[in-house]
Amino acid sequence: MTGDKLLQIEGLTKAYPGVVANDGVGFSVAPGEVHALLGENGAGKSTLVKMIYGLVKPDAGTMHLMGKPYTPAEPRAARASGVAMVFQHFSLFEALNVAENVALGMENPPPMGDLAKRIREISNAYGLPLDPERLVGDLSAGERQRVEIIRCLLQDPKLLIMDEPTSVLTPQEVEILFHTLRKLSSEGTAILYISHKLEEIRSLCDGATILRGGKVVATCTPREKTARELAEMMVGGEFKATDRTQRTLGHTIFEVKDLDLAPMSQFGPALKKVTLSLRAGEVLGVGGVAGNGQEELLATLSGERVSAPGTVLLHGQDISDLGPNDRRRLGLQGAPEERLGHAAVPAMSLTDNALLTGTVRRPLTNRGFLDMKAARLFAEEIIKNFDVRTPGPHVAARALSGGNLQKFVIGREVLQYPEVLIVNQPTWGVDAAAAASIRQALLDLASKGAAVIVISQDLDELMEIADRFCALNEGRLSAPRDTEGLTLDEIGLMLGGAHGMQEAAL
Amino acid sequence: MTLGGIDIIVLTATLMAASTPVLLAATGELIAEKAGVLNLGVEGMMIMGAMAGFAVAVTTGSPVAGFLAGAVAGALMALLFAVLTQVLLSNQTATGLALTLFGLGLSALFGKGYEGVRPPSTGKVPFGPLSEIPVIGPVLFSHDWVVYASLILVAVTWAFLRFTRAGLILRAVGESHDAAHALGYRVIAVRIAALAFGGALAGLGGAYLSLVRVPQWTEGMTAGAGWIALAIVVFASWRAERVLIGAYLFGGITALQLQLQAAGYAIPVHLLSMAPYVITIVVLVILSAIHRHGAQAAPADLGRSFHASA
Amino acid sequence: MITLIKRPTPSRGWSYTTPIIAVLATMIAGGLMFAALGKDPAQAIRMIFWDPLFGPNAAYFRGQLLVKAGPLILIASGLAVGFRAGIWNIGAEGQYIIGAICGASVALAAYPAESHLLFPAMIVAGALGGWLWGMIPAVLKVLFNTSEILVSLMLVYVAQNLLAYAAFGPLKNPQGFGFPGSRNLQQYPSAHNPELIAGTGAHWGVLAALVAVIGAYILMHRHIAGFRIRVAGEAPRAARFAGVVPARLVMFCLGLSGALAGLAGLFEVSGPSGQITDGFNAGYGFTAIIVAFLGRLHPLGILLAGLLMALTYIGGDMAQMMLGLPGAAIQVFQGMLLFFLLGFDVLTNYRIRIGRARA
Amino acid sequence: EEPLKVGFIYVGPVGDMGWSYQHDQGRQAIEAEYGDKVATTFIESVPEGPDAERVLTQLALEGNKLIFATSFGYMDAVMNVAAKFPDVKFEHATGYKTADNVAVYDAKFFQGRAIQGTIAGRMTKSNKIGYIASFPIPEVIQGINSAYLHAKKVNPDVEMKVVWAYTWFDPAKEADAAAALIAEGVDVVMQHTDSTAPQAKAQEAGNVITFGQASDMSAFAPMPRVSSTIDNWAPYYVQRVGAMLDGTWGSGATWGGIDTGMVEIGEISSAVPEEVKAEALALKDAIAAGTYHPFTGPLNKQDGSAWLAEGETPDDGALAGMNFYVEGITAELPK
Ligand SMILES: Nc1ncnc2c1ncn2[C@@H]1O[C@H](COP(=O)(O)OP(=O)(O)OP(=O)(O)O)[C@@H](O)[C@H]1O
Ligand SMILES: Nc1ncnc2c1ncn2[C@@H]1O[C@H](COP(=O)(O)OP(=O)(O)OP(=O)(O)O)[C@@H](O)[C@H]1O
Ligand SMILES: [Mg+2]
Ligand SMILES: [Mg+2]
Repeated sequence: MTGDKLLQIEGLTKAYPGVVANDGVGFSVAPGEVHALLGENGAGKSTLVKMIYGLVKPDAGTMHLMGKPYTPAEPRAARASGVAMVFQHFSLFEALNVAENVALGMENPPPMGDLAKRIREISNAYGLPLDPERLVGDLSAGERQRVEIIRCLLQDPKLLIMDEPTSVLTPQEVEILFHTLRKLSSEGTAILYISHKLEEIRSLCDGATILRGGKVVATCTPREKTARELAEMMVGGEFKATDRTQRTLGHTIFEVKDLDLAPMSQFGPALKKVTLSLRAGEVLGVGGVAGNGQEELLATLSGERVSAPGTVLLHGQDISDLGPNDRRRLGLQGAPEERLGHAAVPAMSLTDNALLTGTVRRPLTNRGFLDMKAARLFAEEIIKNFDVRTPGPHVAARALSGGNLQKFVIGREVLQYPEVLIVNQPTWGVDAAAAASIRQALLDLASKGAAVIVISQDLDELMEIADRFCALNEGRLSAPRDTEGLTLDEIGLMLGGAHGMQEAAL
Repeated sequence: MTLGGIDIIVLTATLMAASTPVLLAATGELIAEKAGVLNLGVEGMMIMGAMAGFAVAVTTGSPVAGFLAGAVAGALMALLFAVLTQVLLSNQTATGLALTLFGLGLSALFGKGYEGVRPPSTGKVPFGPLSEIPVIGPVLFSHDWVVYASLILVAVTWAFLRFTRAGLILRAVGESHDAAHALGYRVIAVRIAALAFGGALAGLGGAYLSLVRVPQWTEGMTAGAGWIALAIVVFASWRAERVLIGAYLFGGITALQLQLQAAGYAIPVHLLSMAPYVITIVVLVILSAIHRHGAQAAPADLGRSFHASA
Repeated sequence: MITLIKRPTPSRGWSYTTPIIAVLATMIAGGLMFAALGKDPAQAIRMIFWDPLFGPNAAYFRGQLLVKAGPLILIASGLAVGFRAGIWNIGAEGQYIIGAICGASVALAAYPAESHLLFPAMIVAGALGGWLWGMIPAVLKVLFNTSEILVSLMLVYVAQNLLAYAAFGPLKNPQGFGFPGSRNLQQYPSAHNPELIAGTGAHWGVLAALVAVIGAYILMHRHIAGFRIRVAGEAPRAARFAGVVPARLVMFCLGLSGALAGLAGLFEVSGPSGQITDGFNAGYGFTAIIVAFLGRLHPLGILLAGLLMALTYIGGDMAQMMLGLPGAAIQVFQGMLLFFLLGFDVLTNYRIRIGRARA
Repeated sequence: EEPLKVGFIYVGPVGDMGWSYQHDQGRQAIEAEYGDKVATTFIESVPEGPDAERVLTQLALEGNKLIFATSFGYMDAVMNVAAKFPDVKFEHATGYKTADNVAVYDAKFFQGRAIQGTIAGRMTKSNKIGYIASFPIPEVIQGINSAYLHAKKVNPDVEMKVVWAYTWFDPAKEADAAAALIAEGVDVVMQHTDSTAPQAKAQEAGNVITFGQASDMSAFAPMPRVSSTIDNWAPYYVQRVGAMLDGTWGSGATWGGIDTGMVEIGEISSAVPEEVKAEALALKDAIAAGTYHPFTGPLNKQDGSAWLAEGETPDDGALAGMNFYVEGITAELPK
């Protein structure tokens, strides 16, 4: 009966100390099928696909590929069998160029010259144009994604695994990607697709396997379910959507005027004449593709970088030259996009991570000396109020799943009751339930009178919670528009097109 | 050809021989660092190479056997470092320093009895009439084979890193061990191999010191050459061709300061002796100022331990 | 097959027991080496580890232990702060030299005036000298992004040349018959850093080392400043987010470690060493790096590591003298000790699993 | 009966083939001479600082009754420890501080340099003599002056080129220094550093002669090493231990030369013409007999000021602190 299946998995089990990541998982994928793996953060999706790709060795269970037993000892073996994988992190080398990155993912790459030519050909054929000579460090997130995909396509894979490929892409880029994937599947390539974006799954996938706590809890055809139903299958209970109660807007409390800023790094964009103003109780959404100045904007507003006098004003006071802690003291806080290593210290405990930004507005220190007990209580408070799933505040931040750490980070800032909160990609890689609770927390904060700026690539998210919307493109911020009644076409115009759209259209 | 009383041709010829040990060691360290491992034990590997090379050359009467032994001794030291840092995941900085201490001690212990002995001489390459050509002859055709071998090694290293797949994998491992691991490359194996190669070159450099440059064996004879090799790798911003420039520049300034003294220049001796180090700093500042992102030339995962969590 | 599994948090139990295991392993491996050299291993080990502490002349050696460990601990305490922040000062040897030169210069300029203010002035000069020497790599790093590792290392050699210059030139003892070396500060009461309690070996430098350990402990583990330093080492971007200004951090860490190294140099030149000579620096600055790592960059660990290092030096000399062990064998022995300490540390952070099921 | 315990402390490793090696030869001579009546111990590579004081104390505490401290930098440490152990006798090499239980000893290496200078002056064809100097201390300056004066005496055209290496022992640097001098056209390289690296460089260069320093360096004979000045501490050590054994040890200052055997002239090799060899040996005999002093007036200092009048010789005290070049040397003495 395995005859018509491309990949057949039975009883796959993998345990880590203290957690069974995969517990007797079984499912199958047919040639040309786009199959979704769904589940909350930590459900075991990545572990499962890593076993298929030969990166992690299963403790028990069997796999068959095209009817033959399949036990890849390492990714090379998987690639040789026709399995390719697109990782979300950890598989590109910034200091190497596109061709080199592609060559590293291939078994027998042709000489560099030929390879460059083939990259050009294939990437154009699939509408994903790429310059093989460019350094990956210079590329936008979407372009990096293309490198990963091209790397797989060059090997004519029979099974393509994609682990959260769209979390860094703009809607336009997602369209392009889907176009490519549909083309591939029509050519007979099976695709195993992991994503937290349920609407995407519904539009793309033919079948889905839903994991919870490492076990398969359901299989379904996504097109036949609503996103809400899918979410409820994942969490195994009722799914609560965000509640956007009417808020009253107060005075303007935060202003940015003609902010210009040189690039932060070799590869980064400059900010040009960024202007915005924000009223108490308001949520401002900043859309746009990551890499267009989002990080720079957050760094400048939160005080990591200082700007020219008179460019950043809080309550009319010029705070342009104040550092992050001075700004926190005045009520302005931020939460950067990158959880591990920026918003939180991976190797430190949650208590320590609570101290990271909490000492200014919370009595966690006494004349500079740490009050570890107070810090622990603060961490526990965050864990409790924001439903962070972890054994306790002594656990290192890196041991938390992405969604839980994100809840911790947002909770840490929210529980300091800022007057202005700026967050960048607050639900990046976070499962639907956790994302909803994070959005709810931001709305609740605004309803208490704080002004919130949400920088996000996820337009649905912005439409869901923002009062006004503006787009950040190549370091320029568009004029804000009320979200009510804003159409996707109008947003597209504001975004000024996705990167490479024009090229892609060729 | 003299300039201000300094014979440039002799200076050039001298600095080529004088720089060879450091050039070899720095090239080896470059490979190790390109793979993401910072081995501060170059001094320890060099001196073991110097001792083993000397002992074997004296015992067998063959300098070639000596150089081989030097390379093997250096590689063995590097493997000791590899076991500690790659398998047991110890801190690279501390392990490197310990390796230096260990190598200095061990070489002194094993080297007892070889003091005051003369090694067999390593012949010059017979270029015949070529070495008689004015200017070019003494500079290009008057050296022993190790000098040429070291130049070829630099060229090979350069080409290896730039054009070969193995070189690409090595660089990839140094840039991001997680990504390399995710693609199925054996990070630890690549690093161990790179370390062993680096150790072999450091040992070869040490053997050159005791067999050709000095030539004699005495304990502690490397006298800081390993540290200079480490400095040159940074100086060269991890590029093979610049390692050559760095090593020759440093060797040149060192030789020049002694020639200036010999020529009777009334420059305070201490100023001259500190010149190589001060100039290294100055050049480094200039390089960094030109490329403000000079630090990014370092392999991104340099000095980080890799542990596959799966 | 042996697999390492990372522990979620380092094991406390192992972090206390691995040093003991490492010392035992060194005794076994070192004993084998001593036996191979034809010496009685048990006797050699006893001489290295036991006699300096409890042997016939232990009273004297215990004091010397402090003399030897003092500068190592003082320097390592400063270095560890920087290492924690990811700032690699490996030029403490140079800062130590410059601190000694500056401190001694103040004394020699004042000679032969006696004043209670002289020694404090020397302390300030010594710290300032080391600080300045540490600020060179700091400023270059901040302005030009040059590698502090390389610059601080190169500056060691520059400092050594300056030391030679001082010993043969301006600081040469005018009553020294043309011989190199400065006046002996031990014979200049106002400038002398004496034993505070006779026979204990403890001088101001030892006291300073103790203060540095306590200070470093409070800074790194009790104060927000140290917390931020640790964050900077773990995750530089998170540190900036927490309000750390990288340039200031670089200046602070290199300045602090430089100042402490300079102080160590000053206490040494005005105390146990007595004079500026060409060979005045005995590698304390480099050994301190090892001590810092052996102590796991923790102030209390550094205290113990410094004493352990000092013990192997003193005991090593003893074994050399009594058993005729070559000096090199002692160096090898120290190297082994370091390797074992570093290698066994894996048990603190990883669980070892032997053999594994494979479906 | 308990053997007399004698301790040695060396600044370098005994395997340095130079300074510390020669002192250890002396120690072995004591053992050979007195057998069971003495027991010697040594500690090598002791830095000149607080470690020296500790090691000296350690030696005294372990019952050594006579302790040889073999480097100048141990001077103050010796004085400190000697004050604490009045019944232990100390012998300090190359220092100048004495006490009831501290004697000092040194060798007149400049006597050997006179012989080297004579051979060099006769044999140089380029009339350029190179000198690798270690540190600008009296002992080294005496050597440069003595070598220069005697070369000049037999060859008025000689020039002296000096390179200061600021090290007693750094083979690579010494090799570079020799190469630099040879590049300057010298065909005689003298060294006051301890490694054989300059010998090897000279050999490579061909027609350059050298002299062994501290030890005989006979491995490089007959060319380039044509002779040597050997530090031979054995006679002195044997004599001092003998004095301890028969209870006649007394403090004092010994500055031995060719006469006492402390300075030994290594065999003059076949590369040196017979008549030059004879001249050199005659000079050696005259110095040994005390009929000739290498520094005999009239001599001026480098700046032209008078130093020694016609026929005048300096007393040992004045010589011991020599800090100037004699007239004719063009190089500048580091300040
Ligand atoms: N290397 C590892 N060591 C220990 N535990 C691990 C490891 N990798 C994963 N886990 C644990 O296994 C479980 C499943 O993780 P997995 O990465 O498969 O989840 P996921 O479904 O991909 O989550 P996400 O939606 O966040 O990507 C989690 O509890 C996780 O903490
Ligand atoms: N050694 C470990 N111990 C404990 N938890 C771990 C360990 N390694 C990984 N984890 C946790 O397992 C979870 C999944 O890890 P993984 O590396 O698969 O990241 P991921 O978020 O699933 O990646 P992706 O976003 O590509 O799906 C994360 O929450 C991570 O914190
Ligand atoms: Mg995952
Ligand atoms: Mg994830």
